[in-house]
Amino acid sequence: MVTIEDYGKYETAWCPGCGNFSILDAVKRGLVTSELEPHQVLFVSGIGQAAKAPHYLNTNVFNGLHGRALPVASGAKLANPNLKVIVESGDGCNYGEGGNHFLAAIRRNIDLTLIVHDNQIYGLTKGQASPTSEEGLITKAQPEGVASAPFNPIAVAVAMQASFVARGFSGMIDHLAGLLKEAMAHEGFALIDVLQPCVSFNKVNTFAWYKKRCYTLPDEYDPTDWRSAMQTAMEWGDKIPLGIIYRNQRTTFEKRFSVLQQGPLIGRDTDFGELKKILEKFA
Amino acid sequence: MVTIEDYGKYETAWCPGCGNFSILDAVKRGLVTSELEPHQVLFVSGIGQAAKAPHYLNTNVFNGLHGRALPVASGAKLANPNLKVIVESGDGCNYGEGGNHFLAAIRRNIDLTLIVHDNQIYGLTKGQASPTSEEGLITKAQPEGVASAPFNPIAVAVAMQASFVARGFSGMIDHLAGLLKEAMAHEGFALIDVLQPCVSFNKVNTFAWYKKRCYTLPDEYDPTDWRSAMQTAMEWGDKIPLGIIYRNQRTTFEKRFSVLQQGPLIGRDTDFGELKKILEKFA
Amino acid sequence: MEKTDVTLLIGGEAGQGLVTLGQLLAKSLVHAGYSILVTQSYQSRIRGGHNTFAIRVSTEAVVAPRESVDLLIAMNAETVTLHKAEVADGGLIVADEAHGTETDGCLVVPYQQLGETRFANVVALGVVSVLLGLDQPLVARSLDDFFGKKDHEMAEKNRQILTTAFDWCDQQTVAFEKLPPVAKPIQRMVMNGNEAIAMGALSAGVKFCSFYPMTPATSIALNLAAQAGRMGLVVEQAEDEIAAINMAIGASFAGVPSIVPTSGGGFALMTEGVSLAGMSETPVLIVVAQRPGPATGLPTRTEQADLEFVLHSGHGEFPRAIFSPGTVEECFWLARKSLEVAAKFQGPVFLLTDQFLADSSRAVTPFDIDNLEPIDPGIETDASSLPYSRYAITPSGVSPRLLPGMTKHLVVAGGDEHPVDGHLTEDLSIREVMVEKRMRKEQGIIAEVVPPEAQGDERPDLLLVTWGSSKGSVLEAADQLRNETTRVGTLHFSQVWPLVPDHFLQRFQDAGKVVCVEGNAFGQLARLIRRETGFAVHSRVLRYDGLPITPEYIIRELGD
Amino acid sequence: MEKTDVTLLIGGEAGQGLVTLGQLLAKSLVHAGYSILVTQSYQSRIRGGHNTFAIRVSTEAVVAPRESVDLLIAMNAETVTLHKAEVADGGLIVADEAHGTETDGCLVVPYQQLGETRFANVVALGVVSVLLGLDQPLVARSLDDFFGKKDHEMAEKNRQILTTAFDWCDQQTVAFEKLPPVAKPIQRMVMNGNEAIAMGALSAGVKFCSFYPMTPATSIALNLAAQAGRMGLVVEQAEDEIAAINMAIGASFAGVPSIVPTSGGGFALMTEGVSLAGMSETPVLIVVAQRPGPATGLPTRTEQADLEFVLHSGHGEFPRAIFSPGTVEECFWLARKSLEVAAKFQGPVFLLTDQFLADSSRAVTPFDIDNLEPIDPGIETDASSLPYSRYAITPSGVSPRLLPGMTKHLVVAGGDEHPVDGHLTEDLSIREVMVEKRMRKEQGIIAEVVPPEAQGDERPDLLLVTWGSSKGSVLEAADQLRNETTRVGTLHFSQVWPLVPDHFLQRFQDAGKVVCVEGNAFGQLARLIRRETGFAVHSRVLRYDGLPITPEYIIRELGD
Ligand SMILES: Cc1ncc(C[n+]2csc(CCOP(=O)(O)OP(=O)(O)O)c2C)c(N)n1
Ligand SMILES: Cc1ncc(C[n+]2csc(CCOP(=O)(O)OP(=O)(O)O)c2C)c(N)n1
Ligand code: SF4
Ligand code: SF4
Ligand SMILES: [Mg+2]
Ligand SMILES: [Mg+2]
Repeated sequence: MVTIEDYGKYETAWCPGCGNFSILDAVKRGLVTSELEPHQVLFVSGIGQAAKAPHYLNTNVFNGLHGRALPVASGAKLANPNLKVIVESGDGCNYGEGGNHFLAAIRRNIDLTLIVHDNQIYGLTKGQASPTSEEGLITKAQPEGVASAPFNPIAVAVAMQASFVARGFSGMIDHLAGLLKEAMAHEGFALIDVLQPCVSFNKVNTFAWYKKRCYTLPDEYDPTDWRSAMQTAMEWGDKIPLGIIYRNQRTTFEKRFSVLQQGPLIGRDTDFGELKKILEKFA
Repeated sequence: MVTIEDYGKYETAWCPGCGNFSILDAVKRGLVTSELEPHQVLFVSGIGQAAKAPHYLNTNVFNGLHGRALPVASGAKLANPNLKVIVESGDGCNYGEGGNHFLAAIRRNIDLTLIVHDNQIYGLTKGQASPTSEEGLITKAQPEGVASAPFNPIAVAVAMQASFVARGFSGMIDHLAGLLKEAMAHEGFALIDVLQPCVSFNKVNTFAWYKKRCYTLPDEYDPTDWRSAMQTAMEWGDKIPLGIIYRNQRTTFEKRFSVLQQGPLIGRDTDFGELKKILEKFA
Repeated sequence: MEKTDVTLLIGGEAGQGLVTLGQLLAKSLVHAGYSILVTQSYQSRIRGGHNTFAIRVSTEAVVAPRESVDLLIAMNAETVTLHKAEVADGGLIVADEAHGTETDGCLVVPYQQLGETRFANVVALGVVSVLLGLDQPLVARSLDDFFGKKDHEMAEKNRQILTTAFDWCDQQTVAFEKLPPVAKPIQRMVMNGNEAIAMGALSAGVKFCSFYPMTPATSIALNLAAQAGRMGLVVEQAEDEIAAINMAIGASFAGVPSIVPTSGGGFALMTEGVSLAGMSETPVLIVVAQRPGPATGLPTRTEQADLEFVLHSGHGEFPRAIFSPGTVEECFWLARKSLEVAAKFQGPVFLLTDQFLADSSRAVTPFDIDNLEPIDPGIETDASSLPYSRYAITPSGVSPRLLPGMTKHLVVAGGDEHPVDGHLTEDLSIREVMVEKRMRKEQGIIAEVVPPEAQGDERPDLLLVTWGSSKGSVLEAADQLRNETTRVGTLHFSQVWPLVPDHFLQRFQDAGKVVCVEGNAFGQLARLIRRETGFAVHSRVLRYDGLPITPEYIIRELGD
Repeated sequence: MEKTDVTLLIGGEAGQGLVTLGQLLAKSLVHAGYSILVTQSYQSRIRGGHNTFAIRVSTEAVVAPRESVDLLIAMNAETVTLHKAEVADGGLIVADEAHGTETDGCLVVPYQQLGETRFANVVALGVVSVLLGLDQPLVARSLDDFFGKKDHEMAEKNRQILTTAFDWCDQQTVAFEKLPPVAKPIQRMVMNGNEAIAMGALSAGVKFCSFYPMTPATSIALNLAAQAGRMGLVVEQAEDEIAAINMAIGASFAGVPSIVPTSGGGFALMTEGVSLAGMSETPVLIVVAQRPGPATGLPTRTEQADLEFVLHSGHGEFPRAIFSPGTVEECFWLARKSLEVAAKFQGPVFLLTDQFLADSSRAVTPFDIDNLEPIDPGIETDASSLPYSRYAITPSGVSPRLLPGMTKHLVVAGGDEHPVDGHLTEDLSIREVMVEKRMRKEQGIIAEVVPPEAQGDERPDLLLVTWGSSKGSVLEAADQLRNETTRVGTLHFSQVWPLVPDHFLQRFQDAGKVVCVEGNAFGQLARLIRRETGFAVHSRVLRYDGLPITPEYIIRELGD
């Protein structure tokens, strides 16, 4: 049986007090309750403080470029659908540099779990606005305040009918671990946007700020009802809903490729008999 | 007074019967009814069949890279907010290669008019799926059918509370010209997704297919009601709504830059007195 | 003297079916035993404009296109106007009444009378077949192969029209000599550069292709997609080129040989990914099908101007290999070789082709599939020492590769500088060791370089040096120059990086005059040769107007 | 002998305020009339880890960092362990009791006693100031300037702690010689490379900056953003680097000088845009602040390995210029110059810097702002011939530029091949003319090249050649070698493209031994020189471990 210890204990490069620590804990718990062994899992990340998380897990890791975790993960999943592929990275990585891949992953409904550490800031590069930063936030890069409206990943995902859309908070670790387990169990693309205080650079959306606003969706909330999900997705400000906001059962991307129905591409033989026939059409 | 003739008449590289012709006509009409003179306007486009449209207008043109029209247009607008900047390009250009810029432009609410020729296909490269192609559409690049869900630009724009979101159809040219006039008059980012039959490559979403489904939103439809707009945005299939689906009055991006309140950046003097003071802080 | 070498050029608008006509003719000619070489020229539009499909056909092997035209098949009036001047003495124009009756040496075809407008290409097929001396049954078979499976009624209709055209043309007296029959026709395929790359990659065991459509690279992916079901691979059109390269890296990391076809502008978007492949030591084959730039340039024309860009693409330093096939056959073999080198040395490898070669169908001797094997993917099934370290230091610089999820060992890889275990490091002594480990792989790559192919005199008065698709024209130009009693040698680089001076420098030094022939304005190979050897070529023949280099062009430029 | 040249190194964790301490010391030293050079080393994290801030200070001009440390200011125990060995004879370690009491030559500072933990850096400032012989009022003024405006209470508190530290240290007997005072202190600024680039660009009239954050380039944009309101420019953080370059192209097309700061990986994403700038002939300045690659590499360290990438970036062929400042002053002047060249020749121009120079604060003589003008943006106010054609053919290749919307004339530009009017063309004869028009601009760029700066003997036994930020270390190494009676010359390229052999080749040929010193593994400038001149440098000193090249490193490597 897999235990938390199997996923190791590493020194991190994070600031003391950062929300990333709790997310890391919750991820481990999610993996363990999902009964996933380290070698069965592949973590893919981009670049940023959040993106270092997979290095603090004893598992398979591909740590790629800033913003490009989703395509790497998609390629790996298509090559070997037996892998449990989890993408973990920051808000800047996924909604900023990687915005186009975020849209594409939702459209594909490829079976990946996407965990976004959403601290509403670019942490690693020292505090510029991220796509989720609030309008008016003042940083050194935005001395007159952020001029763009914040990106609402939940709203966009629900509008696009992503098959699993959830929000967690690093300060509610049990709840988050539960969400992660559900997300990992979900077949298809699962987004978990995790609110995460950045103690070094985001002095607005602090632990207390989130704590005061976050509430978990009631049991009677029906995440399969798109209309109410869309409404819930727009909630932000005084009250911020946590939980599975929307889910549906779309066919996964991998299922659409007839060749993948025979198992992973890895190690599959090259059929020279077939190739010979193909070449005949050129004759 | 500006007339249609001022915008010229050019030979095109389009296929006979293509929906692009009517869009071009409607654009000219929109420009003329908006009383915009050719030299006041800058058209920016990307690459594709649609993206050639600005070359068939007697106006200022910057024809950039595939997918990158919006950033070029945004830069030009910020440098000279007096220009009326209009982006015209295809569905592949704007929602595929340029997806990230589409999100950013909405968030900025920069005062641009974005006209998307949405033929649900990559025309210029000979008929591969575009982001708006329907699930299951078979092309040479997708011999097992398109496996991704189609991108719904209207739904995403409404979910992001874009300030002007409309849909037109090349087959309803008066209606489209009217929409374009309204979009050009709108202060802020205006999206007009224009359904456009591609007679060469899209044999599914033909003129007849669109004609049968498209209906104009009734007069009593209230585009300022976000909830109903979101519902309307999801309509597709048997009935496809045309018109202004959503609008609101957000501050434009340009207004947020204090320096732009004194007029365009172009030709502005460099204040060496000020620079000297700035350099003093290094002393 | 019998005319054994004929160039025919079909011209018309996009949408008139001239590519179909050209392909059918090409097939028929090859079936009849002739050698052919196709040059396609088209515009960046779907209908209208002016496109051409030229076939050079000969009883002997054809290696290059020719500029003069013996048979001009005009599908519209514009074709006559534009190409009349190219028609050689004794040449013939085949046109409709409406298109060029006034011209001398014209065979006026009553297209309307022989078939409906949409079958004009089949009429032309019949007429041209008669002129060239092709057998009707043979041509009918090509036609059947093409339409047969899809639609029987259509096939029947086509056959009828073909017969009508044959009959009509048989009754004309035309001053155009038929091709002599080929004594012993050998069986050959008709294949273009992109098809050969796709087939070569399939034979090597490629299992993943991600791409974003871009002329002239798209058809590589389309050819793979068409066989994905049968050959067991995934072909995915990505949301953009950045996704394409990163997907391929992901698939390759997970364990399957991957290929990414693109062209200059799309490739530009991939350069960060190239650097990631270099750092993470992930094999990936990137095919760059060149077209004239900068930016969108001339999207449907040809050029050889991305050599330096590809060679230096990606920030930071890491080894790579770049292949540049000169023929359709080389497209096949080098697609295999490049996948092999990528797997063996675990990094990015490039195949540089261009629009000319991509679209140039030729008669190709069938590959000996029975004696081929897929390439060695270079993957271990267990760790040879523990703990398993993805970036173990080795003398060759190549570290044993395991796959994630395929053993109990964990595989950690990425784009940050790393110790052997693949995790993060800020230890600068590790940095030095890792740079050197990666660089050592270059020695292995060098050991496997395909040497440039030398032909002709060993100590020539004139040495023509070239790379990639210009090969054939250089060979033919050399042949012609030899007739004029110059001692001429040629050297063709089908691998342009790494360069191994031992392979060629002596030949340069032994030549009277060294001329580099390239389809670009900077003389990129010439510069690279000087950088690597100090040798400055004496002169350059460059072309950058969007057209392929021809033997005539070379000879003209040398004359200047 | 008095010690007139001291290197002090402050080490500790990120978050301990060691950069503030370093900057305050730097300011104070410069105010006292010393020359300084800062070398910052930090990790890719926000808190913790191990960072250093080194200042070399001297009564004479300092041009390079030094490896040995005279004064080690340890803010934690790790610093002592890691840097003890670097401390020179007669050097001193300043540490807390907890950090290194056992070491000889250590001044143990009772930090706890002198102030709360969060003021430890102010305590250190006081102590070090005393050791160096700085006046208390002078240091207090620097402290005030820093905190004064923000928070009076804080300022007061700081001043108190400073006094306490001064008093305490004054009473210690320490075997460390104070710096001799500077006879006639001249007024200088403290500025680093990125600040100088921002200021130079402002002085040139830059009005638009789009960027995506990336170390070590970000602070260029931050410095511009801080002055955007006062200097009338727009600074926009783009959604990605692709947007950044395309926005800058749009802004420049509309009429304002534009700058895009980035680093290798971000630059990789811009290469398609570079090609667009080349084709559309739009001026744009791209600053590439290098760091060790490939991929993410070592994001906070230094390297000079993107020269070849930048030089060949973008598909297709077009002229460009690349500047590579060697000092903070050159950062300022070359930022101006590069914007000027971009405007004059209408295309992409590059400024290649790196982490070392970006973060290296130095004592800089104030620029003569009163006698500066913004650069000529190269824009006409009316068409000189009609119809106005954006791409009119001219002998220089540069076409008169109008702005859209600023006259009645229409401006049509773009990335497809075009006739003079900027619209689309498929005419291949136009193609040839346009390629040649664009290429002709290179002649104009060449005429304005900044020649490499030669110092030392004209016909030396040893010629050290370098580029960019390694300048100072090469100069100092040369000086030291001269003491050992070798005739040594140096040559520094502050523009690495185009290269004009007339500027330097003779010097190469006149030298006994030519050694190229670069912060990369391939020897990129050396290769480029050989490509352009055939001259193969005799040897190379390369460094690629993430640290800047130092004089000691050069001398060590030359000895090998
Ligand atoms: C192509 C590229 N552009 C920029 C960077 C610099 N960069 C590294 S991390 C980062 C932002 C990180 O923000 P986020 O993803 O929110 O992660 P966080 O640090 O906040 O956890 C940036 C801009 C990069 N590494 N690569
Ligand atoms: C970076 C890059 N990738 C790919 C291409 C090739 N390309 C040109 S147009 C196009 C698709 C056009 O589709 P769309 O935008 O829908 O326009 P349409 O032709 O359908 O009007 C593509 C993929 C390119 N020019 N540049
Ligand atoms: S910078 Fe912010 S997000 Fe990054 S580790 Fe520190 S607190 Fe966490
Ligand atoms: S390919 Fe389609 S979209 Fe393009 S011009 Fe032809 S019909 Fe129109
Ligand atoms: Mg973040
Ligand atoms: Mg389209």
